[in-house]
Amino acid sequence: MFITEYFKTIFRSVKSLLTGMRLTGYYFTHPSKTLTQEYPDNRKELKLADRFRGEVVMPHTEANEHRCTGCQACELACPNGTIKIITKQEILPDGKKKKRLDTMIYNLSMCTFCNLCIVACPSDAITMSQDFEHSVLDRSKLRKILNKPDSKLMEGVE
Amino acid sequence: MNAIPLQHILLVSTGLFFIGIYGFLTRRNLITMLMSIELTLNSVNINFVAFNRYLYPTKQDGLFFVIFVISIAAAEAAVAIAIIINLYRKYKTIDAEGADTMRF
Amino acid sequence: MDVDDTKKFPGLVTNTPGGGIVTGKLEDLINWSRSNSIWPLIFGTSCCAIEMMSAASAKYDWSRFGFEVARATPRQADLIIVAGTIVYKMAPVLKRLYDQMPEPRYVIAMGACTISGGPFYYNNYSVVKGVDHIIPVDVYIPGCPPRPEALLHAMISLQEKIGAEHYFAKEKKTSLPMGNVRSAKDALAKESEKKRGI
Amino acid sequence: MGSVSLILLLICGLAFAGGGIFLSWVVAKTKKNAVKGEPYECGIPTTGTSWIQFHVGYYLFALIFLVFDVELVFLFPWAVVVTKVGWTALTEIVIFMFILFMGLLYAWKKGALKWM
Amino acid sequence: MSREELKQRLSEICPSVTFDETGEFLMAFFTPDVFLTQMKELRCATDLNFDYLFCMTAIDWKDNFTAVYHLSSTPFRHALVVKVKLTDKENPVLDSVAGIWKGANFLEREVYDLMGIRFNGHPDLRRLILEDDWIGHPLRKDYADENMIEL
Amino acid sequence: MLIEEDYITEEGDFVVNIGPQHPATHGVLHLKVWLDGETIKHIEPHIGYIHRSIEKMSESLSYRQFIYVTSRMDYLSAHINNQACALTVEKAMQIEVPQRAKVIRVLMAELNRLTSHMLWWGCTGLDLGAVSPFFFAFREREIINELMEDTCGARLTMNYMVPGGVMADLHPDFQRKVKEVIAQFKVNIHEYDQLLSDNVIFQERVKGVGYLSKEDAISFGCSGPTARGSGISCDIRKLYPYDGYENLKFDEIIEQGGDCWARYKVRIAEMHQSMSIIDQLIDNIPEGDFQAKTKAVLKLPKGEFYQRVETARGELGVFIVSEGGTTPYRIKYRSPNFSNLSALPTMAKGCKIGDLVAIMSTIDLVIPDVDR
Amino acid sequence: MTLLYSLSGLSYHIQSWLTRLLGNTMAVLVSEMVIVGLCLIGFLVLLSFTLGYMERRVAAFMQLRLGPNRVGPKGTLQIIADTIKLLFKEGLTPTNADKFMFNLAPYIMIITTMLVTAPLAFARNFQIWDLNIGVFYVSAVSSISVIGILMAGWSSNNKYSLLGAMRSGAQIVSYELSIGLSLISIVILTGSLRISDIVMSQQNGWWIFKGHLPALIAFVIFIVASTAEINRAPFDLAEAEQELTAGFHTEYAGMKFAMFLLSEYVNLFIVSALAATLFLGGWMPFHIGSWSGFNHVMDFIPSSLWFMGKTFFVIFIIMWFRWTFPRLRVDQLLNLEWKYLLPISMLNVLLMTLVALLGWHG
Amino acid sequence: MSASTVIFYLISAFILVPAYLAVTVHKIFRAAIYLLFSLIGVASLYFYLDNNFIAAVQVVVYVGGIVVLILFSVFLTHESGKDMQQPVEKREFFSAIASVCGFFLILIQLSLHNFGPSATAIQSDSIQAIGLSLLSTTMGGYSLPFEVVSILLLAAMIGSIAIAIKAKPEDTKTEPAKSQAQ
Ligand code: SF4
Ligand code: SF4
Ligand code: SF4
Repeated sequence: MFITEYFKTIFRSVKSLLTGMRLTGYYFTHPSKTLTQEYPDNRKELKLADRFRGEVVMPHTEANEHRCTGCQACELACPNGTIKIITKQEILPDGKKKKRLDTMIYNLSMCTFCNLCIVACPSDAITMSQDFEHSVLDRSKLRKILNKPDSKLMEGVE
Repeated sequence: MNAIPLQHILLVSTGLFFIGIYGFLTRRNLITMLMSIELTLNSVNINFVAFNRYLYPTKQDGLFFVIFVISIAAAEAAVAIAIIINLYRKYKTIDAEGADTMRF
Repeated sequence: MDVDDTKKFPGLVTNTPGGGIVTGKLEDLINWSRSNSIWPLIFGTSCCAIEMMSAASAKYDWSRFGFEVARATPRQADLIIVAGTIVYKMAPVLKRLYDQMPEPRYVIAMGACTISGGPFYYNNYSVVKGVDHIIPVDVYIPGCPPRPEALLHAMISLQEKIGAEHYFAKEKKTSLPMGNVRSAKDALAKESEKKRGI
Repeated sequence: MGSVSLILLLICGLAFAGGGIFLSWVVAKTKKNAVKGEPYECGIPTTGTSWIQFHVGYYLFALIFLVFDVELVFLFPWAVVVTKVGWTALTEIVIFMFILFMGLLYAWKKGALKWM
Repeated sequence: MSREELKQRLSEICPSVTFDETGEFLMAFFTPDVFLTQMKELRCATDLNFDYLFCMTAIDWKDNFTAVYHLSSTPFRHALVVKVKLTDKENPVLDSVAGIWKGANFLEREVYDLMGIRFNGHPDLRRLILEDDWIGHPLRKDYADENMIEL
Repeated sequence: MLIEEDYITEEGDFVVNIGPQHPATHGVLHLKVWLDGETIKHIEPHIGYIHRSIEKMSESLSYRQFIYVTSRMDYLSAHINNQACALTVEKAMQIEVPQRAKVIRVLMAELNRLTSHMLWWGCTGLDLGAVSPFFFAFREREIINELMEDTCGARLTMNYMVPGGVMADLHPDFQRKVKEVIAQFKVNIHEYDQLLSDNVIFQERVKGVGYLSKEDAISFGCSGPTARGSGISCDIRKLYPYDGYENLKFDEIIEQGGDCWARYKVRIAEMHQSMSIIDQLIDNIPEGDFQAKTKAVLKLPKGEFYQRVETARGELGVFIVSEGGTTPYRIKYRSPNFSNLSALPTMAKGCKIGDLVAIMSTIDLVIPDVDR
Repeated sequence: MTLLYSLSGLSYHIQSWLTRLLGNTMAVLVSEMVIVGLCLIGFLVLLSFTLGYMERRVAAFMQLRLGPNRVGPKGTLQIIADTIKLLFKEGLTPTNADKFMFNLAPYIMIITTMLVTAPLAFARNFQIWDLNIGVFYVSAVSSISVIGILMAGWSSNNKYSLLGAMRSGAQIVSYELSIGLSLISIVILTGSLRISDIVMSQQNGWWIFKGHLPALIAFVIFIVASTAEINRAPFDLAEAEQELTAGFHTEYAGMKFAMFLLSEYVNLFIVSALAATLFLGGWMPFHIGSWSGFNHVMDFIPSSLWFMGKTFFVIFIIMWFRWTFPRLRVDQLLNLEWKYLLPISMLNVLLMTLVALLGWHG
Repeated sequence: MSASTVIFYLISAFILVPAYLAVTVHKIFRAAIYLLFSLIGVASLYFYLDNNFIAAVQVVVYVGGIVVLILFSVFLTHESGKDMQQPVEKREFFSAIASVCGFFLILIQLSLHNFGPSATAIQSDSIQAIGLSLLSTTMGGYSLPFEVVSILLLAAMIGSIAIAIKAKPEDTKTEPAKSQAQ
């Protein structure tokens, strides 16, 4: 019948609407279900995944030593030219000339955090840090030099 | 409230009436002509209300006339616009001059 | 090249959760209101836009700062978050949208693509190498894509930047001229020539 | 109070909107550029005029509304006195409504209630 | 239809067809002149019924352009790669199959846009992806652009 | 001829541009819409506003490098895109992938499919004017994203799958967390029904809207849920199984309706299927290597290689033409969205503007995947 | 709200003082204008602030998040920041727009909403103008706002705007009928259109309880129809973001846009207040039959609080709708009105007449 | 001059000026808006005369109904942003003369006629009275016109729907033809 069908439709629709409202109403009355993590206030507790790829860094020891041999494997592996290795010739104590890292330029603004450089590095000289708060007002600040001034190659790394 | 003489209200309504008439005579667009008619009807309504208010405040007949006039104006506007739309679709114009030459 | 500088957290907002209501001067009031009510234009082109959506989602919830009133029309927006790659075909659109925004307006460049072309810098014929060739950018967020938190961080930096502005002073903010895309491309080519040496 | 309050409200509204817009006009900075005043259409220049001709469907809705609006005008005084007048009022309004409901059914059947 | 049957059947349609069986799919080389009718046959013949054009592209070889059509049939599940060599490197032209597979409309526009192969009989052959005033066809090997920076 | 006559603008037509910056176009699709009142007479999709020349770029990237750009194509199924590339390279070089890596890949792909569908669901709600679904959808999505981050190091564009396996082993917490989130989602997915699927307004909005016939769907080369909503069996995981899908029990969801409602139902059901796949695998991750031994520099043999996978949106094909070098000679991504988009004008013809939004959201377009 | 209540006394004092000073007419004019005007503006602005804040928080809690909580204590100053921001935002007028109409539209919206507040009874004896056609007046004047929307949409010279305006034109006029009819079903019971009479008639029970089924139906229809009338989701087609970006106010910026926002919130308040007045007893306290103790306690709560409480309850329901439901399509929206709500409310009026004539309404 | 008088003249101006603009402006949309203002002015005059009910009716039907209808029809038939064709100057001139003459004629009549003393009684609760006489079936009651109005409205509705829809087949005829061609 048209009329019964008409009212049935109304009834069914109202019911479905009420189901939806019950759900939102439930969450409205249960503020404990809130998921929000208040970011800038939780900076202290904020724990990112260990593997989170935030930025390529070159760890230095306290003696200002790093592990980079300047082999340029990372530069080759990087798909978009983010890393630039500048090497210099260094004369070793035994008189041999050896290629050494001079500067490692890392252009944060271009990095895609693909991890390929880290995988490629034979001497584990670079890793990813968990830092993500990089925003700057000036683009030129994003170009970084990873090796600290006057840092040296760690002993025993070839 | 009654500081306003009836004549003044009638003056306003007369003014409105002739503005309507003027519009009706000068406009060539059917919709604006319809609008002029509405103005004219309104001036009549003002008169009804004013007379009722000033001369027979205990009765409602003036008011009823106004209500009916308004109802009829609504009906009239509806039909008139339907016709205008129809004309427009046929002749792509709602110019009254253009409508003169139309063949029905 | 000072790493520590970028590490410094934009402090004002964190220190006083009230956002610093004390308004000694009118200018403070103005800056306070403007920095706390930044309505972004919905403008996400690709992957970064998803992280932008995440920033709006319940976990990060940028509505806490009053940013949630994302407007679909540039007329009512204060900020464009350029989230995603901008290609030459899109550049005039972005430019037009930026131009159609009423003053004052801000731009956040989100992601490597918008800063420099990022992953699409080399061997690429269609990507604009840095959105700041088209419109002036206020805050850059590197990352591909940046985390939602990084976006919030950038928004806070922007708040701080606005807070330090002098509203009634004459400001010099020039928008780069851009006639048609072709000529812009020529200009860009020259610039990128210069930057090639990374 | 009477109709004076209407004038008051009118002035209120005028003052409020006017004041706000004027103040904003005074203090807000403006900067002109070539495309700022162009209509917004997702960043694409518009094609054709924006003032175009619409479909008859809109008119039909307004029309049916108008008819029922007039009905409403009669219903209000009726509703005020219906308990006083009693059953005659009910019969009169049933006839009245029925006639108009016929109109609605007609429009429904004719497809005038379909949105184009 | 197995690969051998397919080969058999194709040779019937087009005597001049040559095959290449190195790949995962059977590859058939057609010639541009009667290309359209053969494609129609592939689509319409009830035992072939290649109704699903799932990939279409073109390759810029040194001496020719090769248009590649990946076809399969939803009822029979057999697949075929049709290739057409266009030797005119200056002005490659091929018949459009947009009338056979609706999806080809966009695919051909894309190929035209990026590769510069013109499709005869395409209803609306314009650039699809790049701006209308773009110069050149970027997927060609000799494409050069002042904005393309080599790594 | 199958081609519809090209629409010729009549005088007085109302032409509206929707997009490239428009909340409903999910990115930068530009639709030129010819309207009659509110009814759509004709649609012309204009794409290319996010064309990032990925195919050209890939030609100069090595076989290890080119994978990362594909994460940016269909960024919602980044894993699956990466998987497709890895599979192609493996197929060409006949690398045998360890069992563990295969399982990890499938797990990740299905998780990725889940997140993608969740996002789609939220956006569908958003497009149809319900804001809350968006937030509900992001609830589990965020957890899965976190989980991805644990293992892969990134939330969206993971670049986790490499030729020969995966880049890193699973995070120790992975299994536990996956079980948790799946258990939670199994409960919460009913909220999806309460909020949207059963809602009468929503059903009215999608039922019978945007009809795509089976023939048209095939002819346009549609795939994925869009095609399966029209009754076509086209799930690559079933038809051309890869990475061990052949050993898994799951259903290919096919709906005959062809309208938005059918496509909606397909996706919702696919979420259930993905969960069941994850259930089957999560306790049975074999031990072993996560990566096959491969050379540092990959060189594909001369030839043409085509690999298809089922992304969240349909069939992704990677077509590599190799000259034997370290970089592809020509690479072509057959993206599902491209074909699905080309069917949009047919679907939307005669619908209202409001329907257009519903149609677009149920095709679930990712425009960078269309443009590449 | 108690502030408002005491203001009525205050205004009386000032008025008498002015009368002595200026003579009757002028005094009335000046005192009325200045005091009530300022009060009203202040009240409405405060109201829209509250509603704006409330809306965002309600939405947030329904969506598992917190909502604005950083600007001011618990984020209460968020809306104020927004308003000041809008004030300092450039209010541009598109070049090709019909400038006069474009700038006029916000005024029309604001003035209309202002005018509608006249007969609302905010508390016992606190009303701006208790005119004899109360509810009819409200439904009449509020219909002007559709003109404002049409004007805004047309004059913007923007396609989305025009489409949005046309949609809302058809929508608002349609739903006005259902509102009118559900008003009428209550008027049948009260026998008066005067708001104060309507409130008084609910002294011993609110109409939603006393009016049996028809009153309930009328209430539901009123809520649904008024949600549509004020263009709120799920009926916000005029500004359907996903379809028409921002609908009729796409081109409005700065303060002019703020006026639309403000009028939206005030309209929300007005319809809720009307619903509270008609169905929930306005400022009448909640009484239960013969529990005099309970009734006394209830009487103790100020009437303005009752009124506001009820109004905010209705507002909450309307917000609840907004954050739960998807948006209807245009034709469905009109179907709902013409094929469901209108016939049902016509029937409902007859039903109500029966109830009234049989004397069931006590 | 009391405030009341001032208000009256303001209202008069608010009626007449927009009315004049409504019949003279060049843009049809604007004309409709001016008409709207004039009608609102008339409504406020009714308010001023304490005929609230009539005023509300005026607003409901004229402002909320007829003007909206006119606006829609403007959208329907016109490129509403364009200027309308202007009347011939000669005709404008003569119409003006005729109107002004008529106006003065009536002015003279008005000033000559004495309407007698204005009654001062205030109408009591007019809406009740209106309702009662609307429903009364006795002499002087309006129940018959009331029912007749419903029939009139029905007729108007059916008539205008029929007229407005009539042209549609012609419009849509091209569509099926097109689809057949495919
Ligand atoms: S993470 Fe990737 S993009 Fe960044 S420097 Fe390393 S290889 Fe290059
Ligand atoms: S970082 Fe590693 S790969 Fe790069 S140059 Fe240094 S040692 Fe070589
Ligand atoms: S920066 Fe990375 S994530 Fe962002 S748009 Fe570019 S490629 Fe996508």
